[in-house]
Amino acid sequence: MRTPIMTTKASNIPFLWREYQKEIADDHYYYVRSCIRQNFFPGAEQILITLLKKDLEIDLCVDSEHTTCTGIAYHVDLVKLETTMTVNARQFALMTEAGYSNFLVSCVTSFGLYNEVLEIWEKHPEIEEQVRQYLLKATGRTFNKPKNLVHTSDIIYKYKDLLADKIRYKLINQDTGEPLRVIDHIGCHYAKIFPEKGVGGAEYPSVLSGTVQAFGGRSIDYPERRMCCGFGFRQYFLKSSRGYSLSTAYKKFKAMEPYKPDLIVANCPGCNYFFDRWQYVISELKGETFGEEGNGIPVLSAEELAALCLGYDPWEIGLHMHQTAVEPLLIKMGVRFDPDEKYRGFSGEQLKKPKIPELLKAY
Amino acid sequence: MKKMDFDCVIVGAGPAGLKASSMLDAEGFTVCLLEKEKIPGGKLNTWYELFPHHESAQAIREQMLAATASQIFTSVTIKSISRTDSGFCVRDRNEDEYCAPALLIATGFKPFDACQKEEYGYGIYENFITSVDLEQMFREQRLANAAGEVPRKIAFIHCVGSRDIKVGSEFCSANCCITGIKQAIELKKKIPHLNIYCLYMDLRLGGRFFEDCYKTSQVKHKVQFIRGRLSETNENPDQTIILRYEDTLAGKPAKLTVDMVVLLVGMHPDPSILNLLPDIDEQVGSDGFFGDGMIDQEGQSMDDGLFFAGACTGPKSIIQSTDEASTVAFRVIQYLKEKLHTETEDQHGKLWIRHSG
Amino acid sequence: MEKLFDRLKKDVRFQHGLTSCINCGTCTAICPAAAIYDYDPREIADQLQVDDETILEKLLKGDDIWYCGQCMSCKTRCPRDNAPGLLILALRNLSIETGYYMHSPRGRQMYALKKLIGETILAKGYCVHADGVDTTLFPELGPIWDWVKKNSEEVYNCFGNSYNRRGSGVLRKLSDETMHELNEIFAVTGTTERFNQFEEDALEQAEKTGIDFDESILNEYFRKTYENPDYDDKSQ
Amino acid sequence: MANFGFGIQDDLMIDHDRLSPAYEAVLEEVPSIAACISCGSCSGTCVAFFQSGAGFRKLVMLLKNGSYDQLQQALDYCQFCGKCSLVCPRGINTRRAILEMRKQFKTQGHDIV
Repeated sequence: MRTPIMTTKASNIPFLWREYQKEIADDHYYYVRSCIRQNFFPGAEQILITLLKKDLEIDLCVDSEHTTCTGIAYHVDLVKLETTMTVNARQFALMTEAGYSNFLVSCVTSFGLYNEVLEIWEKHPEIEEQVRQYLLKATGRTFNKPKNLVHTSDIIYKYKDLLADKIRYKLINQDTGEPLRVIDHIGCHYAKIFPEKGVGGAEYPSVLSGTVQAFGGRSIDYPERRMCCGFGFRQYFLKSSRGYSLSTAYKKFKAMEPYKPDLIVANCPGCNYFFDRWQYVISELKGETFGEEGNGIPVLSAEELAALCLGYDPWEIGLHMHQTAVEPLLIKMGVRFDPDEKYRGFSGEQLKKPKIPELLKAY
Repeated sequence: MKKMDFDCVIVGAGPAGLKASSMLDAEGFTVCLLEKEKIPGGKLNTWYELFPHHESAQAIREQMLAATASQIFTSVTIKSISRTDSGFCVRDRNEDEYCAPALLIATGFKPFDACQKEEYGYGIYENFITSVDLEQMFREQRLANAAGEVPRKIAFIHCVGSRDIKVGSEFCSANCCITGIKQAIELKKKIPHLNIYCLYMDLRLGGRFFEDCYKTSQVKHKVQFIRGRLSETNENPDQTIILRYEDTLAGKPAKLTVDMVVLLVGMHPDPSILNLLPDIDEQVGSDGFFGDGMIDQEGQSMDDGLFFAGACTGPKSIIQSTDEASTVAFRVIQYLKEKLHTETEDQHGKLWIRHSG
Repeated sequence: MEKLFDRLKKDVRFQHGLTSCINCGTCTAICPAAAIYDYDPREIADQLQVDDETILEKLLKGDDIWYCGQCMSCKTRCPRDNAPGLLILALRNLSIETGYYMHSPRGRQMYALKKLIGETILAKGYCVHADGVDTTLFPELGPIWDWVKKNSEEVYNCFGNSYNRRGSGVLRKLSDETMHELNEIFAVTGTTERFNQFEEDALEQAEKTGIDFDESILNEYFRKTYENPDYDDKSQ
Repeated sequence: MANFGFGIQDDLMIDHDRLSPAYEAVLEEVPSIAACISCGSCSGTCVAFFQSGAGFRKLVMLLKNGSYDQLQQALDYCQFCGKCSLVCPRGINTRRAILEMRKQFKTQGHDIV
């Protein structure tokens, strides 16, 4: 009683979350890499820098001394919360020292974790103070909190129309003229923890579907859309429970199969990895493939998608490191590529081709 | 632009407003009802049959309208409400003024807009309707899914927009459980082979005869009750809907595929009148409904001419609304008597004489 | 000794994770773990609503808390703003602190995770590094990974030319100062001590069950806990 | 087929689309079981609960969900003392229902789905 309705929580909730837009700074970002992405999709990691610096002319600080955010270790309970917070504080310190206040994160687990840490500090200033003490003691550094925390898929979403004007290949099937059917998968920690940190909230985030549509594709809704890719942190890392990861992803593949997707786009490095690799495992275990003619469904990250549409060479983006071949997609989109260049090394040497899986097609 | 004077202005010609007006009429007061819709009757116009006895909503509406002699103004959009020396002046869009010493707010509730519960799919997938939509289907005698077919399997979802911090309403709407059961029985009567499921957290059937309704729906109509709150839905390629919930009795996640989903939408406060009222801070609870929901101890209520009745003071059934309206009408009568009359005594006892002028 | 519940209540993740549970099951409905294991996040939240030391101790010693996959889908759905996923983090933390994690075969897998991820962080500064993962441990990495591993210099240097060297490309080597700072943070905030605890507890367990144990990552005890936590369960 | 050391696991999700013929059959004979509100009065009073782990309300649930294995195990412990009948607030003829459940599994065999 005595509290007018205007101050209840109702007023903080956007009427339709899917129309919600978050704050994404225009320029001047400090960039932190993803552990998983740089191992398995290093091309995506690197091409983002080119995209931002060259195509969007954004000022980006690429620091060589930041570390992991400890996200995986945190979610498998290896490191204590205090450790995670202090390591994150160190990243913020590096950002501060470099003169930046906008923090650009490549990994969705990191993105969720930074948001969580900032939320804890917001609610408990005494914890923030304690972390400042830890950091000072361990490294002698101090930090400012970032003004704007953004995921790489956010920034591509923000400039999707600008990029769409420049793209060379649209998400359109060159043979039929039809838009490509695209499954978007949002990493769980992008908006499920904090809906207000994601474009479009937690239920219908538009960060990928909006970009896909801007590039000419058709975004597909399917059952199990919001289901986790199945990473499960410790569930995946331990072989004994890896069936959890595989089974969860399998459910998603079975649910999307009737919609005949041409492409899966994910914004989280882990999800990209799992959708790519589990298709191989399922083909070996069950003799099942989900694309046409023994192909899998190609899996791209937002960075890879943008770069591919802009006309960057698929191998420069590192698409040859996918286990599920991207060639069917390249052909549909009419992307010009040289199959002979696929396995060329840094020195220019033609490397011996990788082994071909039993069933899943390779090129 | 004209100015009209009454003893009491009632905002809202729904069950509560109509009931109060008929009581004030009977006492000889002049009353006007201001209704924003084209016709009076309020939410009665949106119902087909009422719980728990399946009475015709239209018949009840006719009776209530027949019982009042008050002047009813329809299609009124209120622009402002001001407190004056002699009471209140309500001004509408046409600059007409309705003035009276007493103002009774009976604006009712607003059904929760189910679009806001995005994970449920209303407004996104076609085979979703709300309990309000279903009543309309009953009235129009058109029971069909999006493809125009008679449904074979329907699920009722309880607590949509109720007891849910995610949409800013933590209260129980109190009437959705029984609404769902009433509608399930009606559906089953009209489509005998229909399979009906109710997904509930706990059933809140506090009203008289509600439990009878519940048991009848179970035993006679074979409505299946599944304990578990809907978590999310997805659409299959054939436009059927997959429901995801936990069977909380079994302690396991569960799924169910249906042709059609009925969302039992909660009763939310209607904030449209709120900004117009003087001194609102004193009158609104944290749930957005008017009043404080406390027991009005005798002699404690400090009536100042502004009264509230019906579902605008919290979720209520029609009976509860009209009961409250009667009580409040009695208070309005007392207030008006004190304000407008002088007490005198003759050989028969006390008498109230109206001031002249 | 301080009550377990009082210790749990100090964890900010417990404070943020539980207001009050109405047992609606929206969390379990979409929990990937509940669909695969005999696991129910609703029950975890419900059990923590009562301040019961016995129940809590059972949770800390049991298998249930180790099934969660930390997707946090439960947080999105809860109509009371609880987050069972956060409660799990608080419970696992307390289970480790009290040593109760060693009662559960799944809890005992912490050692394998320390070997796989913890040591990678302290050696490389990342949670995962190509040098530490191969298709023996992770067969799903597939033939493409064998190819990457075989040609790692040639492959990774295409992306920033600083593979295992100083620079700003992918998989760059971090400076000694950075690694020193990271180690200091781990020491100051208590994770180094926790890592040592994992080693000591594992050694004790290995001795108890007569399994070979040494410093190397692929020792027999590691392999067993990594591949099947129930290796010593006769009923299996 | 390859061996990865792990595989695709069964989904433990309850599928309420799957019919339970045994439930339909019992319901036919004892219509009052539809009135069960899972209040648990029966379980509270059940003399066999600590052996079977299931009171009458759970038997109904297992029957409805088609968890027949678990149901049969629990049914074996019933001593037909009839206490559940006495306490049921909805007046369900629980003994009849349990007898009928047992009969269903004898006549229909174990693997009805």
